[in-house]
Amino acid sequence: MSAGTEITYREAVRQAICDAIARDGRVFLMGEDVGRYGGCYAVSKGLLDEYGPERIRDTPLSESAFVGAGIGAAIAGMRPIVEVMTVNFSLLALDQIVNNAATLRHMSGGQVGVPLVIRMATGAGRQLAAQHSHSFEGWYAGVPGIKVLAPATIEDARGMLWTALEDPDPVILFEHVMLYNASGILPADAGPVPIDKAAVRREGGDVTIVAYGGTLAKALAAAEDLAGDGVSAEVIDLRTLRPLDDSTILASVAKTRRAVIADEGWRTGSLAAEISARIMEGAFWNLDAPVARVCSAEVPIPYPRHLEEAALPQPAAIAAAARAALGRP
Amino acid sequence: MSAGTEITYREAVRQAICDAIARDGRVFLMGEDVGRYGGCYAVSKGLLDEYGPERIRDTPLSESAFVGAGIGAAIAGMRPIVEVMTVNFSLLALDQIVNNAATLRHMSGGQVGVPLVIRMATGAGRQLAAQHSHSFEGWYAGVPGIKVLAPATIEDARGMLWTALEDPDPVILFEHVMLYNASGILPADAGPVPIDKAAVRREGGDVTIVAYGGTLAKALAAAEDLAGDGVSAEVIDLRTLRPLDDSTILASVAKTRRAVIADEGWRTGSLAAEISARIMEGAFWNLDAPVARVCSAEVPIPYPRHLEEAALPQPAAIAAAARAALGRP
Amino acid sequence: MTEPHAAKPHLTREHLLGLLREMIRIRRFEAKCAELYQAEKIRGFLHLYDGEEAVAVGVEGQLRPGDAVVSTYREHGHALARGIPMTAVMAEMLGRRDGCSRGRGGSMHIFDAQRRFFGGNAIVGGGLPLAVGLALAGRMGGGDGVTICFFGDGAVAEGEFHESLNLAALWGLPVLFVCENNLYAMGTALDRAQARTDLAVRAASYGMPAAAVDGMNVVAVEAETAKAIAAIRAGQGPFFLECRTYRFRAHSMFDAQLYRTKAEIEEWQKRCPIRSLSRWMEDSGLVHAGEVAALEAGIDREIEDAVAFAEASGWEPVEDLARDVMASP
Amino acid sequence: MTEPHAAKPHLTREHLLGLLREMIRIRRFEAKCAELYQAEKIRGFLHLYDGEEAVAVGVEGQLRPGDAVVSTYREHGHALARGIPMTAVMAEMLGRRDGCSRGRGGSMHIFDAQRRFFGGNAIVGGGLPLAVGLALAGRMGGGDGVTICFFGDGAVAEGEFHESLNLAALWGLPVLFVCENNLYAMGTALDRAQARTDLAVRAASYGMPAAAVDGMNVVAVEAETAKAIAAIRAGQGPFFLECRTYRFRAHSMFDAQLYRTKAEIEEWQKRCPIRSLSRWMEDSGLVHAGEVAALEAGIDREIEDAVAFAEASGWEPVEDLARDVMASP
Ligand SMILES: Cc1ncc(C[n+]2csc(CCOP(=O)(O)OP(=O)(O)O)c2C)c(N)n1
Ligand SMILES: Cc1ncc(C[n+]2csc(CCOP(=O)(O)OP(=O)(O)O)c2C)c(N)n1
Ligand SMILES: [Mg+2]
Ligand SMILES: [Mg+2]
Repeated sequence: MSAGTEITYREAVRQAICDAIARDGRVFLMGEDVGRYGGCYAVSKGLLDEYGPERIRDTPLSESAFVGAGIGAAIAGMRPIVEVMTVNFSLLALDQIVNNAATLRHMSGGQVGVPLVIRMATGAGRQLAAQHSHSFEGWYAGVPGIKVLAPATIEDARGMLWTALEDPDPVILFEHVMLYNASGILPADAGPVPIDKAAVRREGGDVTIVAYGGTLAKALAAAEDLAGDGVSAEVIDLRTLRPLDDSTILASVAKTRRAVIADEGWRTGSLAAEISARIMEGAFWNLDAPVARVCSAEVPIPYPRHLEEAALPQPAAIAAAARAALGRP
Repeated sequence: MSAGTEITYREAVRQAICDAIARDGRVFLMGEDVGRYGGCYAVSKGLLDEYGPERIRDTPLSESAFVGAGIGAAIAGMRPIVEVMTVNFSLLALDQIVNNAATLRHMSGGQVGVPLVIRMATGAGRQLAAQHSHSFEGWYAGVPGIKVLAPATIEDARGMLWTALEDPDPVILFEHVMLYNASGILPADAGPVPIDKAAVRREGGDVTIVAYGGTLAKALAAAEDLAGDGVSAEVIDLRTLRPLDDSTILASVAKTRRAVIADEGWRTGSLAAEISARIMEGAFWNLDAPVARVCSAEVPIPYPRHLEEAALPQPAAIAAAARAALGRP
Repeated sequence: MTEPHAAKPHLTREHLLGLLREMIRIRRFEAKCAELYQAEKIRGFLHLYDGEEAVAVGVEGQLRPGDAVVSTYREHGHALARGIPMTAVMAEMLGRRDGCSRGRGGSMHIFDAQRRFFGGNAIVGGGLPLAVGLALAGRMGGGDGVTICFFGDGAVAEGEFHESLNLAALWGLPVLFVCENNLYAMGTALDRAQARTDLAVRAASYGMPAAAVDGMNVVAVEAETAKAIAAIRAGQGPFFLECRTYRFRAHSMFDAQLYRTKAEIEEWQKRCPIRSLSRWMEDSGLVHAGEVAALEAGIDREIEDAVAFAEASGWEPVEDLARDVMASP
Repeated sequence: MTEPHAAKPHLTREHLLGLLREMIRIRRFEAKCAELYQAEKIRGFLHLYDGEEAVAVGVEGQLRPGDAVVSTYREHGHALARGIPMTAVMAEMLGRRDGCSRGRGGSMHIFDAQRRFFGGNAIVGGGLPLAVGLALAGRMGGGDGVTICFFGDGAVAEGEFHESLNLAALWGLPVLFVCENNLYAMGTALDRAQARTDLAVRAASYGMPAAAVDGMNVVAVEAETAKAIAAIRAGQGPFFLECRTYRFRAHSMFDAQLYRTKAEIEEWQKRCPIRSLSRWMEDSGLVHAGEVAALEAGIDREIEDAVAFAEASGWEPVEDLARDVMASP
């Protein structure tokens, strides 16, 4: 593996899109302000000039229609990448995603596939308040017929889109808003990455911390903090939210016998609940302590910094939950 | 308590609506085909003639607009009952429910309340296939700012709407499609019922079965079956899906040390996952076996009877899960 | 009925006989379905097309194999007119493995990817965005294919209608929007759902050319469709065709039809598209009553064969429940 | 600019001064907000109204206390023109406890229930159904109140626009739909989003009366609003008012404005609603330059006071994080 270069997450997503467009004539990017404006998070800046308006399509504010049009185009053999500005607005397209994209293959008896990729920003942290700070990944992760990804690293941001576009089924990619400016090394030979495996981002033997997307860095920070106390935490990055990679989670818990799940969704009905239930079902007899969840408070995210921070899962809370699981409060 | 009369669930809901309209001049019913057609499940048959088109409002096919109009009318002091034909179509109104109804009080700093009631049919069992058989109650149960109810009995169908209309916040009522024709005794003095407590529908000491809405009857059937084997199952009817009545659940599990949750949602991300996680958190040290979930298969519900039945949680599977928890396979 | 020959004096006897035959075929197929519903062999929702046959036959006769069709839950007529074998459609109605959707879709989800018949959609308005996407893919692919999108008058109130028409017009996509205006959406009359009932005029607000046609006159529908499709193929962008029609039967099998009078139905039955055409052909000496009877007998044999085929077909095995949720690996 | 006096020769000096003053007040308030944003005292998204002041001032001057207002995320001007104290608005911008929404909403969620100002909505199109509901409640209550609904040109493409206009027109509800057509939705020019750019004409497709007005001319806006509101109060149903305007600044603070030229902005700046009015008043001898300067000085003092008030205000305590999610019991 050669040295690679340091780039931002935003740049990694941009490269992934460029690659895909260059590689495959069927790929195009479509969404609100992806063209002239350059993307609301500046991901697609410059792409319109490079690839022209057929491949980089600005749409009207019509989430349902352009997501549905992506579905139709995918059925007909194209490979659309549809960008929904944020998961908050995706509620307006949810009918299309659940009732069409996720369902067409089954209700047509296998005749109609929907090789569509949808990208959305997600999460809080930018003080955008109650209508722009949601994390609904957990809902999507509950829908049969789609795959759900949450790239948390530069390499995944660059490589998951590739694999997603080769998938014959709809894939939704969640990009956490706080990651776009993060940077890291992209190996020179970076290519597609698997989208069916979780990754152990830090090995440890005392407690398993499960995280994804925006909570991965927080989990790693908590692990670092715990290490200072002599606690060795293993950090799992889910990477793929549907289907969940149970075996990586259960293998880790079998080793550590304790688990904490960090998830930016509201606690009730969070993806963390699902993982807790799966650990219950798959590793109950291995557990030395109840599985703990560190999630968002059940409140529409408030605007001021101090309340937003208080509402979100933070490294200190993750570390505290790990200590509690270890009986070291 | 006097004898009461036997009526259907449909009739109980109808009576509840009539009562509310008669009792409170601010109440009106609004939705697709609630008037002339009489309601897609015949709940509001005859009401238009009785109360006129101001109180019984047929709307165009515009889920987002008429749910949002309900929110606006509630803000302005009315007490609308908005009927969305089924939870499947509510995805088209989800933006209004999540981003407005559930959020306005908080983001206005407490100034704006939304005393709105939304009724929806939910669930499978009528061979309506992949776009008409969803159970998204679990999603709604995860949204801060709303209450979510699932009346499973005649008395609750009759009494919950009353209490819901007195609530200063949005309340969503889910009526399972397979319940409308069910009948039972409505006490003569039936009135409002609490909407913050689960109910123990059958007492038992060996295993707790948690159910709600469409799965309650199945859980009771499973308990009956188990009784034949000498297993005494306690059956809890959640009644209120948000906020969950943890204490009733945990008290039962503390007694039985085993739990099975029956939920018609798809397994992954189901409300059952949340309950399992809460039992993990609140009663781990009491458990003698992992909490089990009996949910719907992760498939868009197929049309033919045998596949639909196979996809849904059934009494036999509930009983089997209870036996497994007791180590009696 | 306007005189068919007046519109198209060059129509051949063979052609007219073909139209008549196809309409009768649909009518009788559905009459058999109603019977099978009573016999509980067809379940779920069944929406009959009785009275509206001239639309499917008039429109789809103008299509080429490469054109695509998107339809609704009232789609048996569209499916048959598109050339999907009656055997496969009937087996689907019965939920059998040899149904065109392997029996998983049922009445509301007839699919045939080979004939580019993309469903059977049970969400009102849900098909419109798909049609836009199919047309987009077609245009990006460079062909002159057209996408036909059928929907009802009720769908016009939905947001997806608006978003889709705007997008198709904005991008000049080859879609023929066919509004089957049968004056009711379930029990809601058009003038109780639409602020303005002249639907063709609506299209003008998107700058889309439009026409309204007597949907009880197959020759008129055919003529308008031919013109519209020629314009679309010539690259002139989408077209909106309102077909004024009527359903003779209930909305579905659960409809007491409280919202309209018998007299109204009888008035419309006088304009039955089948009787009108056959009478006129008889009067003009183009066909004898005996020939029509022979035609009907042939159709009845086809129907009997289809029923026999369907009843002989097996069921999907329960073990295959989760088949075709995702592409098989 | 058309001559203000030509439209309304009876306008008094005091009235014109009032309009001028209110526009300057909004302009300067927002200039201060931009400064505070640079100083990181305001965070999140900040959408300035710079250039569009004539719309808020011209429209809202015509309202009565009982009328209701529903706005967007670009609502500071609407809030001030509605009479919400600048102190409360500024404190909200800073996220302070004395903000009109207790600091929880921030820039995009200004509320004042007492003044019937129902937000501040950050979902494009999300306010329209609310406005319909407020108007419905008003009409059911028998008053002659009007609901004003502000939204941008971008919102016109959303399904909620369509559903709401149809519903309001169908039911003849007292809503004034005010489209602030500033020619762009973020970076998407109107003609790249709308198949037909003459938005007032669109209203006709719902049978709704409409007018388009020079939104840079406060007197013209006022005159058209007065007529529209008189008609609405007289029971003639909703009205659609397109105000043709322009935003001088970026969409939000994160916008590189790649989608328009400096020359275009400069061209529009010549039509600045404030400069136009003050120049004309000076030219006509209605005001001296010195008077305008004195006005500005007074406004600047108000702004300084508002900033001081806001900065002196405390923060909501973290322990109150979950406050106002539901009504307190
Ligand atoms: C989004 C949505 N809302 C409601 C329904 C329930 N529903 C099914 S058909 C129908 C009426 C549709 O009327 P129209 O579009 O005129 O078609 P028609 O049935 O007359 O052919 C309704 C309300 C649905 N299937 N989808
Ligand atoms: C449903 C939804 N989609 C996208 C966005 C992101 N967004 C915020 S403002 C905006 C442009 C809206 O333009 P317009 O309606 O013309 O109002 P303007 O900003 O010009 O005042 C967009 C795309 C959003 N907030 N809501
Ligand atoms: Mg109809
Ligand atoms: Mg705009």
